[in-house]
Amino acid sequence: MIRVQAEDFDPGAELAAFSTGNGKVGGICMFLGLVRDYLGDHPGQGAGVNAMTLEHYPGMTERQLAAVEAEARDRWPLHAVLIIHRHGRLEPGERIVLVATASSHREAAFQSCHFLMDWLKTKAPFWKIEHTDQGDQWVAAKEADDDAARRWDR
Amino acid sequence: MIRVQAEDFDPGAELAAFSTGNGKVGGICMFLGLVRDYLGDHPGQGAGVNAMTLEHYPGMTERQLAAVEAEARDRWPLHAVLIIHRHGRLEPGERIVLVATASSHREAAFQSCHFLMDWLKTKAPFWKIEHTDQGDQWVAAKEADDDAARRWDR
Amino acid sequence: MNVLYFAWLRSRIGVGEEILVVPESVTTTGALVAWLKTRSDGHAQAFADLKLVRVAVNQDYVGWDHPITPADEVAFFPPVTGG
Amino acid sequence: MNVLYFAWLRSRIGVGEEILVVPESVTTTGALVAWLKTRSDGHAQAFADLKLVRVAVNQDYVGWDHPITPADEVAFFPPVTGG
Repeated sequence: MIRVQAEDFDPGAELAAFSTGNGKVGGICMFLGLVRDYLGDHPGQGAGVNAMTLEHYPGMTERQLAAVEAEARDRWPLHAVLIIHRHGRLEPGERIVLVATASSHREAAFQSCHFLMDWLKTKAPFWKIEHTDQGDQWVAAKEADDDAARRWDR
Repeated sequence: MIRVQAEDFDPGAELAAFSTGNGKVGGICMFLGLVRDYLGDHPGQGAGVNAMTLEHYPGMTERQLAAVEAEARDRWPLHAVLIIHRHGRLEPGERIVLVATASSHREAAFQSCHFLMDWLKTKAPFWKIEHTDQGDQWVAAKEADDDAARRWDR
Repeated sequence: MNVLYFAWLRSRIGVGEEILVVPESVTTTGALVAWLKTRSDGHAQAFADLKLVRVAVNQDYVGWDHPITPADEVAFFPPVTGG
Repeated sequence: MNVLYFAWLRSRIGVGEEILVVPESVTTTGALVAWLKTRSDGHAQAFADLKLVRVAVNQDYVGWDHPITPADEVAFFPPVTGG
């Protein structure tokens, strides 16, 4: 299931709805992405971030996320997939994204969740602009994210 | 933090307490292991499982899990680690284990959570006995689990 | 043709969407960019380095030689930074 | 010496814990197993194939040549299956 929304979500409630405990699911892997309060890769390195705004491409976002979900289901035996991604203005500590996968096997749950995040990072049309005391700044894409996604090439 | 307990836990509440959203955490990875209702690797392959009982070695369990947590913290920059493992009688669909890691970076969160599960699977002194209509049966250790843990050798 | 711009391409060009009548000779995404660059300094600046630009036709990623028709939705944006 | 058994080793031996006075000549985990096997058929059966048995001294995994003293807690169990 794919949800793209401005509103916050409750990971616990999402997880409770997701893990129906139907006796076939052996493992659930969940990733939760949060807004950090600093620029760059390390705390204290750059300026503080007061907030960020996530712009997206409505329509294409849902389309690309659905394609990513389909790819994951094709690669691993999954009982359920959930992707929630927020857009709009977000402050440090706020939730940005949740990805969860349920499988009979732990390895499939871990790998598919990791894959979904890596692909989402390079394919889902979202763009972050960070609001700092020094002004606004569009976040540049990271080489490391491309490398992470390429791991899953086949 | 390590908890070994007979009681169930609420993953949502655990996650809420865990993800303080302090502005430094960029990603949380969580794995939740559940009791399946079948024996063997594939549904429908073996007999149905009515329940299982997890025996453990009190004292050594906590000691080994603490060692595994320390190893993860040594390998990745983690803001928080949570391991909850239940023992006693568990029915299909019930929660067995929760592992969560919080880091500034998604890759560290994913890898450390995966590592903790793989190591826990081969080092934490728990033993499962499955209760089926055909009688009780101690679960045999899996080669695949040893292989999974060996990935992290260094 | 419906042309969309996102993130810093939108900031530089000044609008997020243009409905354009494109010359018949413009039949690929690459040709569209060459033509768009003549429309304003903002356009020229936005498309100065195509290594920093991605293009989607009808919401799928495509390359710079992808065919386009007047009925298409064409979007330009920087590499994505969500998640 | 406090000796513990878990899972099917406990089932076969019939008890989960024994407090034993071990001969002075028994100074390693391997020697302890050899001596335990003489105590009952259940012990002999439990330790028939040491590839299926793990040993911990004072709650740390050790090998079959690890030294032991009367003050140690020694535990025998199959490969673990938690998680």
